[in-house]
Amino acid sequence: MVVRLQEWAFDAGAELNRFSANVTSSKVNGAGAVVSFTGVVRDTDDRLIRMEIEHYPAMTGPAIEAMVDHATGCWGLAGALVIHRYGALEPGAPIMMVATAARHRADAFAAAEYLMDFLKSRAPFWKKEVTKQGATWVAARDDDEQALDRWT
Amino acid sequence: MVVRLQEWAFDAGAELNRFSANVTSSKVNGAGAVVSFTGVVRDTDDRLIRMEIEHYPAMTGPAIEAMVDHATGCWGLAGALVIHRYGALEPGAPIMMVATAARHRADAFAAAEYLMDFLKSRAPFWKKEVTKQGATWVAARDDDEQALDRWT
Amino acid sequence: MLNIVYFAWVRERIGLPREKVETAAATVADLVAELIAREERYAVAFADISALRVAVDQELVGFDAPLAGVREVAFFPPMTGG
Amino acid sequence: MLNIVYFAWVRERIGLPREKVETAAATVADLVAELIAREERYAVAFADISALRVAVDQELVGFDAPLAGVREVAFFPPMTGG
Repeated sequence: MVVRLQEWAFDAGAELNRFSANVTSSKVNGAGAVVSFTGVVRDTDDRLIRMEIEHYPAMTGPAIEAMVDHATGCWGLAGALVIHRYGALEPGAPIMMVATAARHRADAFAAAEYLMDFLKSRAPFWKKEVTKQGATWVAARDDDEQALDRWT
Repeated sequence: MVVRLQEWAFDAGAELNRFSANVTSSKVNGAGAVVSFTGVVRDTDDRLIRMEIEHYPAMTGPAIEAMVDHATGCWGLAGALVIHRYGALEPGAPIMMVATAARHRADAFAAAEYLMDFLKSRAPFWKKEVTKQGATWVAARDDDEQALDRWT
Repeated sequence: MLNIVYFAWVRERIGLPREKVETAAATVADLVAELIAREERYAVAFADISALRVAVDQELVGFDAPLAGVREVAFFPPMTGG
Repeated sequence: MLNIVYFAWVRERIGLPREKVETAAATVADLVAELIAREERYAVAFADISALRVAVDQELVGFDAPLAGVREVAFFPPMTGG
């Protein structure tokens, strides 16, 4: 399990390759299925200057590690990776990524979706969009909260 | 939409980065969510010498393009990528990858799972495992066939 | 003339990847019956039809599919891609 | 002494990221009532409790959670990570 919180940018492709090499090289627990999710700062109408992400340092790491622990046990993962940035992010930049590896694809997909649902609504991050018109805190979406129900 | 069938190896991380850059750069249809799946030749007990993948060239491309078309329309994808190898593959090598991009993660995940389910059981590929003990055609799994039911 | 193509263990059992046949078979099932009657290796390959899949002109169909106007029939085991 | 930390627009409305308070509040809700009574900016930040989330010692809890033994209380809007 790797959980990384960082201000600096990361290379999602390089992280995916490193993760895959680690989880598939083990002869004992070789995983055949690797799923990744990458979230990117979106700017659909060319207004966004930057996104700012605030977090709760004392809580963020432990909260994410607990989610990853749960997913690893629940779906028998061969490995899991979470990278999440905070601070100021430029449009088009990766915000975060999740990768999961398992013997079969259904487990890798389910674990990645579980981690995304919980990272969205239960990890202490808050996004603010800074545009030419001003700054706005991104509102939580009702369907993100509802997405959690399928895991209970 | 990109569909590639090839004998040679590919770099999943580099493909993911290229795909992400394309689908997220558009200001009109910028995607915030990118999901990837990579399937790797597994060798859990160190017996596998190589995997051989046979396919039906006249059918493979059109069949996969039809799946990708359907997924793109069904989930409003900003982009989709399928790469699948054939021929002789070494243990640990990527067999294939799928990447999907959408505005929201639920669509990107659903489309990637749909494409994987159909690639597994409806695209004309056949895997043969060559081990020290001989060669065996991989049997289709009942749960792969059942996985298709959720999309009807 | 109808093209028939075989893949995976169907190809191995029959011993060739493709052949052309002259046939008046109305359906895929009729064609299979003709092939089985022809030689032992076909009988072996088509022994359990439930373990096989068929495509006509690169579209998956059932064994009751008509052959009128068809140019290529493919026989193979269930696919194992991905 | 109890540490209170604020995030996102809660922090902006109250005007500080953290503070230490001397309190005998038994629950989070009691603490919120004390803060609201203290100054207008707290009343504004806590006006709609349903729009807020709270963690005690870095664990998400309800507003009825007891404060006995707690070292840090955090108030923030619903999370928007990922």
